[in-house]
Order: sequence, then C-alpha cells, then structure tokens
Amino acid sequence: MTEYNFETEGVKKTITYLNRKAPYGTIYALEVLESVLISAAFEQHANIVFVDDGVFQIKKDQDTADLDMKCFLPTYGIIEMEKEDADEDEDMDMNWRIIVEKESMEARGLTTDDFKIEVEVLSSAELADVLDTSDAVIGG
Amino acid sequence: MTEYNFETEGVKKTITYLNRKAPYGTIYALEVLESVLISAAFEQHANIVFVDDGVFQIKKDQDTADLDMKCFLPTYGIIEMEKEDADEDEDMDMNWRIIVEKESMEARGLTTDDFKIEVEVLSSAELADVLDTSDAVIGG
Amino acid sequence: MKFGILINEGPFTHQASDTAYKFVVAALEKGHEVPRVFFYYDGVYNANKLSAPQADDRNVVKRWSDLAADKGVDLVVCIAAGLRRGIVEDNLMDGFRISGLGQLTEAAIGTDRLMMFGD
Amino acid sequence: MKFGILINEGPFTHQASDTAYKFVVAALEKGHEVPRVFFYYDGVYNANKLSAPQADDRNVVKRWSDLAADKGVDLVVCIAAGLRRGIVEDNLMDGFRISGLGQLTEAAIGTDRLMMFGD
Amino acid sequence: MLHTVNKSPFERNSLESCLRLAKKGSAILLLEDGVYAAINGTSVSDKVSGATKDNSVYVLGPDMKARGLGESQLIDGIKIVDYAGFVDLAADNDGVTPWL
Amino acid sequence: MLHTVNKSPFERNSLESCLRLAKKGSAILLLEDGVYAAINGTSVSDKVSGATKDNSVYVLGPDMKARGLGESQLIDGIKIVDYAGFVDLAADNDGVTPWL
Repeated sequence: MTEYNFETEGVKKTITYLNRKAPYGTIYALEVLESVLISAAFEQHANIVFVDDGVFQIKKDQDTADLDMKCFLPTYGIIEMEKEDADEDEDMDMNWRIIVEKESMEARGLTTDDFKIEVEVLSSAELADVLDTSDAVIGG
Repeated sequence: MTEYNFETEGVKKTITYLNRKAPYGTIYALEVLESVLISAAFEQHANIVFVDDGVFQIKKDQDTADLDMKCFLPTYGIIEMEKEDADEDEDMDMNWRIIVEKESMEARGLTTDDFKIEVEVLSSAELADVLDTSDAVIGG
Repeated sequence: MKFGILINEGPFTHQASDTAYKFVVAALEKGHEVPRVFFYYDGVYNANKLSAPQADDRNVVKRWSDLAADKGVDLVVCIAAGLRRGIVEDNLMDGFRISGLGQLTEAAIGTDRLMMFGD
Repeated sequence: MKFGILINEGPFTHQASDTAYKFVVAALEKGHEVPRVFFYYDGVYNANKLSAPQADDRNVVKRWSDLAADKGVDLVVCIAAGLRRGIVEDNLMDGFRISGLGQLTEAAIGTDRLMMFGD
Repeated sequence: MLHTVNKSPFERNSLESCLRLAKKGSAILLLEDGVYAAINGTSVSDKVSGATKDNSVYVLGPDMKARGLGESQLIDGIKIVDYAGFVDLAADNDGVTPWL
Repeated sequence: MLHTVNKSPFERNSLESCLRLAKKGSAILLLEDGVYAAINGTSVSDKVSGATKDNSVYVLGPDMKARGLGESQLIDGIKIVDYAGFVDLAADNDGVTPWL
C-alpha cells in the first residue's frame, strides 16, 4: 500500500460533473452529488452539468417515501447555496456553474419551471465549449 | 434460513432465455449461458433467443486473448450439441430452439453466415408468438 | 399463486432489489406464496453481511434477511456468481444460503410466475 | 505525464475494471505516472479479497493488488461507497486502502488527466 | 403476457424492443426509470400513445411520485398501479417478460 | 479533447450525446461495446461515417478482436489503436470526456 501525496496547493482547475442518468433507478445521481459537495472544500472551479436523463435529477416534487429511499433534492439545494456563496464572496476564486442542456430538457418535455434549482440553460454548441475547456470530467 | 423443496417431477415447461446484451462489455452473456447449460439436466423445453445486441454474442471469430477474458463461443457449441441430442433422442421430450430475430440481425449488418452456430431466424411477429407462449422468461 | 423471484443487481446501485422487495411484500400481503428468491449476477451482493448503509437510508441486506426470518422465504445465492464476486460463507448474511444454478431452474419450473428484476 | 484513474464498476460484471487495468499497464510501460486509482460506486467491489474467480479466468482483484505492490500505485476505495456495499477493512485486499472522496478531488486536481471507467 | 420495462426510453432501447416484440393485446408495465415513457409532451410520447391502442399500458405510481411526476402529466389511456396492482398484473396475465 | 464512448450505439444514447456535444475537431475513441459503432453496413454506420468528417475517430483494436470484428469491416476514416495508442490519445489531447 502506497499512499501518494498530491501537491494541490495553489492549483486551480475546472472540474465538470457530467450527470446523464435519471435519479433512483440507479444511484449515480446521489453518489456524484456526494463528490461535488466534497470538492467545494478544495475551492476549484466546477461545472455541474445535467444532460440526457440527468435533467430529471433536478425535477421538482420528488417524493420517495413509498420507495423507502433517500430523496436527493434537498442536497441540490446545498449545491445551489455553495454556488451562491462562491459568487458573493469576492475573496474566493471559485466559479461554479449549474448547467442544463436545452436539447435534453426539451426532448423530455421540461422547462426551467420544472426544476427545483436555478440553472443556466445552454445549447448543445455552448455546452460543447464548456466541456472542451474542462480540465477533468467526472461522469455520474 | 428456509430451504424450500419444489415439486418439479413430471412438470414440463417452456423457458425462454432472452439475450439482449453484447458480449464482454458486460458479463450477462456468459452467466446466462451457465444457467442455460444447467437447465438441460431438468429436461425442459427451452428457447434460446438472441435479440438486440444479443445477436453479437454468437458472432464468429471472437478472440479475447488481448483482454485476458474467457471466450464464450465454445460454450455456444455445447448448447448447439445439447439441442441436437434432444432433437435426435426420441425418448426425450425436450424441445430446444435457438432463435435470432431478423430485425435485430439486419440492423447490425449481420447475416446467418456471421454466426458460429446454426440458428432459426424469425421475424419480430413470429418471435412475439414464441415469447407469448413461454412459461418463464429469463433475461440476460 | 406461487411467485419465483430472480434478482440480478446488487443493492443501492440499481433499484432492482428495492422493486423486488416491494413486490414480494405486496404478494405475501395478498396471500400469494413466494417460496424462493434467487440472487444471480451482481444480485449476490444483496447477501453481503458487511453492508452498513447510512442511518437515514434503507438497509437492503437486513430487510431481505428479516423477510426470510419472518416469512420463511428461501433466499438462494448462486455459488458460481458469488465465488467470482467474493460472496461466500464468510460474509453471508443470516437467512441466505449458497447453492447452485439448478435452484433457479427449479424456481422457474416449480412456480406459477418467474419475476426477474435487474439491469 | 500523471494519470489519475476513476473506476465506477465492480469486477466481471462490467468491462470497466479490465479496460482501466490495461490502460494503466500501458501508461506505466510508456513511462507515465499513475499515482492513484480511485474506486467509487460499485468500483469498490474490486477490492473484495474474498473474490475467487474460476481457474481459467483472470483474477481482477489480485491483479490490482499486484500492481500496487510492484509499481507503487495508490489504490483508494471510497469509504462512503464501500460502507453501504460492505467493502470494509475486514474484507479489503492487500494493497488497497480506504479513504474519503476528497482523495478523488485531489486526483482530479493533482494529475494531468483524469480517466474514468464505468457504466 | 405481462411485459415489464424498467429503463428510460431516452437512454436505452428496452421500450422499443418491448413494443416490437409484445403481441397485440399484451399488458405493459412501466416501472423504475421506465416511468418516464408514460408522460406527455416528450419526444417519445407519440409512440407510447400509439401503443395504448394495441396494448394495456400501466405505470407504477410509487416510481412516478419518486421522480416528481404527477397523474396530470400521464398520456391518455395509461393506468397507474401500486405494488399490489403490479402483483395483480403478474398474477392475472399468464406470464411475465422482462425488458431490462 | 478526447471523448470516450464505451456503449453500443444500438442499446444506448451515449454515442449520440457524444456526437452532439463534442466540439468539431475533437478525437473520439470507441471502446468496449462502443466498437460496434465502427463497423460498416449497420443502421448507425451513416451517422458515424458523417462524424469522421468533423472529428478524428478511433476504435480500440483488442475490443474489436474480442467481438469478432475485423479491420475490413471498418468504416472508412476510422483508425485502430491498441492500449498504448489509447494512452497516447489521452496524453496528446488536453482532456478526456467519458460518455459511459
């Protein structure tokens, strides 16, 4: 067992979290959220992107009581708050974006009114630029 | 722990194995094969059906040496032999069919020449009848 | 009526085990029999007694185990699938037993309906 | 160049762990560094020391363990993902260690490329 | 025959294969991520609506609720069942084909 | 940017999403079950062939061989790489986006 020590002090990267799976059918939505939350402590730039069925993750009115499963929606609220904190704190060099792809949203009959949190809606072409300039992409 | 004992003596059913996944990307093709082989001992009727990407399971010329993975193709040969044994043995009331759906095969640019084993090619409508008259369907 | 159950995915990652559990409970409540649940593929992970979910989450492994104790459902883990994935007697939860694939064929033959849950 | 590796699926059921292993071996052969492999989601099952595949199959768990011993690759199992799935110190293969999700963020920040393998 | 579909119609081909291979008059139950096929105004709604002409289509209520989908968004002709209703469907039809 | 696709284009939407969201001029590597997208004469061949105009498309040789696919079946313009070539692609492009 070799424990590696990374030099991360002073390094600033852009990490994109690419959420493409529907919630509850699989755990990816929940576990990727856990990793987004942890990353806040590292003060990196982050794009939290919802594409394909990932857009269903932030649908309003989720109620998992009948499934005995934990509902993720409140956790997205925490992410929204982290983003607001970063936006307002001028001493913090941390830019978070919460992005929904327009094409994915529309194919699923959704509008921004259907979402629990505030999002930036980008076209495929605009999102392609965001992905292209990411340093690391973590899929869910 | 409760061990249940089924009365299976004299019961004759038709079990359909519905293979819809490509080989090697996931293990389903291999493990469903293991269950088909075991079932031969129970002398039941069986339909071994290849639909969607399942048709790739019996593609000729598979060579997994570079992946260090076990190649399934020889096992399909065993199933073909089990079927022939059942067909030839007049005392054995066991009818096995190995079926490929025509639509799935054609969409993937395949013909029966591409397959390692002899198959019956059925149209979607004909296969729908086979599924409809199965007593149990086990997917892979 | 007798239902046989086949579960092909592990706990938490896929909903399969959750849906199967809800189905079994509803079937038993209606007076049906569920003589056997067979765990195959990654489904064998449902029998891992070391699983310790967070306090506010459901305990999938314990829930199956309790069902075996309370309702006498026969929980069978496939030996071949379990060996390669490391689900063996050492870490097997109470109420589960390890056996061969023939137990799945038996369940397919000996029940009125075989229900499959997986990915 | 430094590569960080993220593996999201368990052994055998998905090819992800196989592809990742082949990638890591090829990268090391070319003189690149692979300081850390992080096991997340069902990827934690790659660390189950009870896994005993058939003699004619590859031993995925042992292969990772040997790579840690031979090449000093840091194999980290996510503690939260491991707890819910029952991969804990009791059944952890040699060469793996259990730690928090921050170790994944570190690998994303501290390497030149993060490679993800999964379903 | 009861056909069960647990995959999103936007992500996988399970629903499509089910519709192609389910005999006319079959029952189809949409569950887990399959419930997204039951809602109006999506890129697959027309196809699913067409299927309600030939088959009895059901959707699992608890899975809709978990995903924030309401009865008002349902395609006409699709009926909601709970787990007890799922059991009834499995019992009343003479077999079950899973499209996973 | 290197985009990796490991899913069959007949089963899932991964390739489609990759093609929609990869910037022109990107590299795309088809691996695992994704290699089925690289072959001629299928229902998706035209789409993939079109993608070779805007992007550099590669396929992982060991995964083709395992699945019984030969070089002669490849769509024009797609190049075969081995694991060492995969490493080079990851190193030579300035990032990796996985479409799993």
